[in-house]
Amino acid sequence: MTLMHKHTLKTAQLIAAGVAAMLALSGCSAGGSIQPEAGAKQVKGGTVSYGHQQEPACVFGGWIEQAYLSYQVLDNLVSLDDNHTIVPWLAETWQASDDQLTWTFTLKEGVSFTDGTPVNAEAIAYNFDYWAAGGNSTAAVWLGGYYESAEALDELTVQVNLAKPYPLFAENLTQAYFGIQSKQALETRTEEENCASPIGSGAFTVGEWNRGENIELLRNDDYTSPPANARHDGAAYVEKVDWKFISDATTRVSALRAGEADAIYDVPAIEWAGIGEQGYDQLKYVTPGRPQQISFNTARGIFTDENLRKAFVYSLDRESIVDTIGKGVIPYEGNGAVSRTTPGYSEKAADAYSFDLEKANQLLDAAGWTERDDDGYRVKDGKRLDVLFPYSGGTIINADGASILQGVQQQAKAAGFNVDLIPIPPSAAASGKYSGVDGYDISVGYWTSVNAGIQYINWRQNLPESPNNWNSAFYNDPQLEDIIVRANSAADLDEQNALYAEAQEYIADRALSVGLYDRLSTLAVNPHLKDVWQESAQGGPVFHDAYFVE
Amino acid sequence: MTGVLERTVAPVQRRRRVRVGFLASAVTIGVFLAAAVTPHVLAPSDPFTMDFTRALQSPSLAHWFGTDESGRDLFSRVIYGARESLAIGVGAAGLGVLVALVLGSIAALAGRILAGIVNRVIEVLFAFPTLLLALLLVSILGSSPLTLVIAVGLGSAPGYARMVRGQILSSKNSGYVEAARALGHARFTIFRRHILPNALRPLIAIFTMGVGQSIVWASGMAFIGLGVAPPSPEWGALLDAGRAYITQASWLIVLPGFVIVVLALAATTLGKHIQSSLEKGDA
Amino acid sequence: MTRTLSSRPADAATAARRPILSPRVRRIVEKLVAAAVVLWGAATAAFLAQIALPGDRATTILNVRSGQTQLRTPEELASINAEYGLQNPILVQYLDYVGGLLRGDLGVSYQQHRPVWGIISEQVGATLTLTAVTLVLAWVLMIFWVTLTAGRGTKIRALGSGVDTVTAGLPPYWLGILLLLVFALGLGWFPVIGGTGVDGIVLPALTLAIPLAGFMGQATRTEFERSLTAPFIITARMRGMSDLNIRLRHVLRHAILPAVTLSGWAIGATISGAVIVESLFTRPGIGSVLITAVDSQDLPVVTGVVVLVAATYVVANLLVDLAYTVIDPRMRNS
Amino acid sequence: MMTILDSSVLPGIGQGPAARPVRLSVNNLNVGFSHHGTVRPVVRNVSFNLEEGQCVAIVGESGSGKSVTARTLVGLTGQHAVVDAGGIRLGDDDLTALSPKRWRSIRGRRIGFILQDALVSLDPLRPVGKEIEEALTLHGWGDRASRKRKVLDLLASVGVPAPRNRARQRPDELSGGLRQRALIASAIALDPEIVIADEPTTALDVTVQAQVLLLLEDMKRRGTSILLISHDLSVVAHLADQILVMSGGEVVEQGTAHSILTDPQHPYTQGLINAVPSRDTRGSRLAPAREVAPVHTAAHANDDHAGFDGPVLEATGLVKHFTAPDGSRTAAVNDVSFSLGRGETLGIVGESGSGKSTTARIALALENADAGTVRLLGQDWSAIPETRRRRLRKQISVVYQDPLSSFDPRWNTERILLDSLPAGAFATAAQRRERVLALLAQVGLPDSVLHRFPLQLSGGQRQRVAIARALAPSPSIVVLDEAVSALDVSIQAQILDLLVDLQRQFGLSYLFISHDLGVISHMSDRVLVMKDGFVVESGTADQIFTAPAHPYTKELLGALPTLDENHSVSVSPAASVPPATEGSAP
Repeated sequence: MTLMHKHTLKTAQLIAAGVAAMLALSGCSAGGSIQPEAGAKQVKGGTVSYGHQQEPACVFGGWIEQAYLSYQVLDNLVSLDDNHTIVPWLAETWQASDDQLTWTFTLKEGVSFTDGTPVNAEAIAYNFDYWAAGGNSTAAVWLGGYYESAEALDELTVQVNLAKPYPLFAENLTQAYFGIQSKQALETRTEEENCASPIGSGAFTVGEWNRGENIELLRNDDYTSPPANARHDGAAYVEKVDWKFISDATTRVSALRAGEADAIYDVPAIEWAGIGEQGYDQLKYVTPGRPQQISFNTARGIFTDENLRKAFVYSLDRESIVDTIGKGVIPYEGNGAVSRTTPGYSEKAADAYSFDLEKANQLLDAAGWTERDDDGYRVKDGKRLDVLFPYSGGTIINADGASILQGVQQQAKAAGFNVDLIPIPPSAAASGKYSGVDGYDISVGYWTSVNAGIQYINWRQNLPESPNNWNSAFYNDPQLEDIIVRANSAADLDEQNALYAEAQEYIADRALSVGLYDRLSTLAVNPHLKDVWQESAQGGPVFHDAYFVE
Repeated sequence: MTGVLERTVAPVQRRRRVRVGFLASAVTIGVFLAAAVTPHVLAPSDPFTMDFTRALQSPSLAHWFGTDESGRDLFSRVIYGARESLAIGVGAAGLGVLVALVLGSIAALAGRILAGIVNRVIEVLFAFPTLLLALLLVSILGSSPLTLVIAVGLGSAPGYARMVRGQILSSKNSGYVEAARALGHARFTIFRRHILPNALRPLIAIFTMGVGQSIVWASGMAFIGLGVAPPSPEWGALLDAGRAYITQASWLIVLPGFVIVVLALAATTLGKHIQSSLEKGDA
Repeated sequence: MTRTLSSRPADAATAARRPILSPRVRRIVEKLVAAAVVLWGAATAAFLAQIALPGDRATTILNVRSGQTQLRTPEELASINAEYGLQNPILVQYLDYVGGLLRGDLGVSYQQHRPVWGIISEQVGATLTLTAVTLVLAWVLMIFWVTLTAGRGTKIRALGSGVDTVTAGLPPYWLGILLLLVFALGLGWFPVIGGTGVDGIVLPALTLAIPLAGFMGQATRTEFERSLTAPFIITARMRGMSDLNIRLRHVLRHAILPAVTLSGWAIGATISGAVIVESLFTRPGIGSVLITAVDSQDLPVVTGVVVLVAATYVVANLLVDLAYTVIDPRMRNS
Repeated sequence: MMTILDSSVLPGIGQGPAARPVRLSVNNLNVGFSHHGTVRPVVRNVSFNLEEGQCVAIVGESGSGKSVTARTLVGLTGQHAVVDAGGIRLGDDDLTALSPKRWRSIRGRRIGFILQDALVSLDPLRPVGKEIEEALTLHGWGDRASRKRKVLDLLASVGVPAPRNRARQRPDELSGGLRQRALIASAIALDPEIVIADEPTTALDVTVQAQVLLLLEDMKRRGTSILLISHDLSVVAHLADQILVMSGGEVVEQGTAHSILTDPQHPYTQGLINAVPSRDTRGSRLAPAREVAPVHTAAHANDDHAGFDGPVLEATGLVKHFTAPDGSRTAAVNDVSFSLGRGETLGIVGESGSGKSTTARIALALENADAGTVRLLGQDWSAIPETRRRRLRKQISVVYQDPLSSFDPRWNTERILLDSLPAGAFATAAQRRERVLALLAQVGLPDSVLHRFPLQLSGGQRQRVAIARALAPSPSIVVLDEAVSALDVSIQAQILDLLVDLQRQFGLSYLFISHDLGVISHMSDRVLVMKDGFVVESGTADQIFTAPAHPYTKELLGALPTLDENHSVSVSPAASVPPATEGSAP
């Protein structure tokens, strides 16, 4: 035995050493002076090679990966700036009626889509209907229950009619799900064409799409409609963005180091520090909205009992797990409803629970889960304390996330929970196999949003007449819904935030959902490429202002 | 004087070397089996307990294979992983051989029509991408060792099936079968006494080699996300988990992979030895 | 008493009753039919397997389009069900599908909204190139190594076959990672992102070629050493032929048949093999297409790929048969 | 005894025509194979001279070291060989110290080499023309065009008709005779002064063998020196001037062909000569007498059919067709009839493809005839279903040419024999075992072989076990299909003797199939001569061998080499220059 160990070990270490040496080599080659010397001047044009992670089937759609992509091609009515204020984009001005039910947007003049047709009120109105009809599934969800109709008052004025007051309406429109497309294109072109290369008025147009490899974004030379928070007017500086799809995180980082990519998306925590030391610019955006959180199935199974939910939460030292795996890059998030960057975020809700194994055990004993089996799992009248915990690996939960969940599993074990951690293959996940009330005891996931209004989507009751499958806790509580609806409709910002906070604390008190970590959108950029920034609605990269220096 | 003679092929006298290789591989397999049966004896620590203070330590005397992102001792995980990995390997190879035996013998012995059908089935199995088979199975059964066993087993079955068919046919047309017929033995007796055993013997070798290959395959599946669910220390899962750290902690993937290679090598060598000794006919 | 027969002309002895179809034609027809059966079988298997997938297909389509994993309301699903006829009974769907196949129509992707033919023809190039390069590399490596080490002194032979065994047992992805670490990340000789560039294909091809070479080496070596002892080889030596000449001119041809078979198998198995290197070296290709399609239950694409793979397999086999008769003409009539 | 190694007094000097120049002289050659340090000698003290236009033959059984000797002379003994010689001289060149390069320049150019059956000795994948041309190319003979021409000339010179077509065909497409000629052509392409022929006629049909021997004789007449290696004295008898008899690596006797054949000194040589079966040896023993095993007639009780006195096996009008790969159907057996009486031996002789083995398989009901019937002990045999046949099967058993393949490799002798005992014939295990031991005794094998596996037995022992197995069910008839063809002549002699003894003891009837007229004439009471599926002639052995009626029979007999070195084989004009049709594959 030992003999063989030594052997394996030696050879293994040899290999490891060899590899290490190679890496050292690479370190030097990439680690040198990548910084441009001071006062390096801007060069015209050029192609940005950008390494993104996942490749959507279509450019425009309800998936955040699509939002990031379509943002380059489509303009929205309004944009969100760093101070979280709504600024003009295609719409110069906008206002809501006093009853908050009708919104009018006045458009910039002389803007036209890249197919030559004008960006006019008619087109805007058409887009609203298009989204609501499912043209963008996520936009449809945002509009659901509020949107009634949109009409062109004149060439440049469009009026949107809502069913309920919706102060956050404009704010929500800053998400790329609400990118404006050419009416003509939507009407006349095939679904395939609109999928592969939507026609907007954006800074870039879709060039060639080599599926599985990259998608070319070509500069729109006649670009006249950058958002107010853009850093310059007119067409983008760079001629082209080579939007590569590199699913493997390490490969992305290596590509950046090897100079094969000027910028990459989603830097794994383990690489973050090193990248920084090597002098790459690092952008980090904590997406507002629902953080990576776990919500309990309150309709079926053990977690219908509030005390067991609490026991589970107390058994976790979420902060230490996240800090270790997250290497201090991924921020711990205690709040289960919204992330720290969301307006109306409640610290109180975030701090509601901290690691307390004592309490966890007390609660469990009290609940009658007194015995333990040989593996240390709690048992009650012959039934083991099993927790069904499926998660969609790869897509919603990345590698770091998976490690964190394993941490959760380990810590919950100490309290006697047997957490059955099941990575769901994408097809099964998408099929909703694990999304039903029998699908899980705990579900994990995030939902980016520009404001706490997300709670309306996640916590509105799931009723036969108005189903809401996004209520992942299966928690039907008119009281909670009422708080959220009032918040959504509150005209005054402070009042609104207060109500949102109340909702978060309501959720925390009942341990319906607790946070794990904030979802990040990170970028690493070669310093020779300047002025790449992350838009504030969802943290996608913006290349309109980007330029190279040498 | 030999020197002046042009060298030609030596009479085959590999025996002693084979013995050496055989011994080495047998010992290796033995060690892995031991690990599978009594991991707690061999593993320095528990494969699941996390120690965040010890995350991502490179190989050292304390941690021969280093530690992973959660501070788990990789060597212990490899040891504990042996059980599941070997089980998968054995199971898959077993299933493959079993299916192959059924298909192969029908294809070789049945009437023209039935044999024809079965041959087509084998062809289709061949033509059907193993990857897809695995993907679908995982979607249906979820990712578990069993899924891997079925996927890899069925994937390797057609290849074995052809071998079995060949074996049975050659045995069916062999002199000793004719001799048995001449002695007036009944068809089934002949099948039971001669054809089947003679077809089965090479399967022992095929199976042994198959175990190694299956483990390699299975871990490959894990690598494209079809593996056993973490935190299981199954080797494929280890590789998959290590992938995220190849630049910062290459040992997480290099060492488990190396272990797989060693096992595969041992299994193949063992299988080859069995094969050659079978060909030599010493029962 | 002696009884004799006047010997008859030989042709009388051979009562030549020729069958209707000439055997060559018959063999070809049989092959074609078999090929068709394989294609049909594979396609059907793929279709049924996907019908057996858990969950509702319409829901999946919708969720994949929005990156969600929720259950959906009938209202949401209605349009999709209508669009793709998912509410029809399975049999109808199957017949539609097979009908399409016969018309050479593989259908339209649920996710990309474009004909499956387009998707495949766009991606197959990369995969086939990879396969081709892999095969060439594997053959070069294998022939070089076997000719060098087979049938030499005991030690060299042990080394030779040892290397075969080790390489044959290398997990491709693991090998790939080592290659990537050392030659792309470390030495920077090759790009990290393989892409479809020329320099980008070396590492992926090597990753697949090395184990394949090992496999073929194992098979070839045995035959090689057997042939080396064959009488006709001795005859050649007696003619004064040099050892290297003999190995290359005579022995090799006798030894490579098993390797040819393996190559055929390798072509068929590319898809499964390629996907690993595709994801590792971020190459486009059928493998990735297949995975994405299965993940999104994009049935037309999946079945389309299966048909493609099956076709490749069939063609590969025909090529192998052809190669056989070229290498060993005796096989023409058998 | 024959170990005077001063080449000057070597036999051959002063004999035959005036002394001719010595082309090759081998002086005190020793060869051994080293295996893990220890050297195992395989050739000891071999010395001889080969003169221009002379033929020296080395005769011996397998393992006698004759082939090793031959290969040493071209430096292809193998890397584990240790060669030590007083001297090997080719003309003026010393062959004991040559670089590989020099060796290659000698092989093919100065020493030609002919191996047995061209089917395996020529590259089966290449046209014979290419093979012959290769010999020329290797030694840089002429240019491409002239080489092509030379190839055709060579083929013509060895009596290959239509060389242009033949050159394009592969060995398997040529008849045995033609391909062997092609092989010879490739060996003499560069007109070497010496040709070494190692078993050049083994595995060839007797008529083909005759053609090859004539060819060699012709070469010899034209001045080529020939070193002929063979296990068969009768083959070398008329061609050799000198004969070396080798056994166990030693030259046991050496001298002129005449002295060796007419007045052998060494008992081994005598044994070898006596062992050759022929018409004259009928009834006499071939091998030095060995103690005959106690007879177990009781065990061989066969009462159930003892009363029956008709022909034990009777075949009438057998026809069997086979479908060739190209779809055509050929009759392998055509209207064959025969009958076999109790205690009688019926020999079926014919060359490969004559249908004799198929006839045997039909007789055994292992093959179903397309037409005709076989009756066994007066009962339906071929007509009835297998299930009903089984009851009768114990009456007729078989011994094959290659016993190894007819044994299940997993079974040892004991299991093989136990398995062959008729079911239910013996009540207890003890009885069964006793019977097995009895069978071993009958075939003259020690009990020690019981636990050996086929691979661990010698060729002779295997054939004895095969015979024991055939005897186990106490059959009335034993079919012997080329049963002794694969054996060395001395072993063959023992087995033939054994068969004769057993026949006497048990009144067995033999259906004896062989291509070897010698063996047939030694064994048979009556003979069937087959060609192309037909019985061309049948009658008593004496009639067939003394007064053959059919031309083909005559041709066979003429082609049969005998120990009488004056009688050189004759080849019917039909065979010497084969008909054009013979070349093309069926």
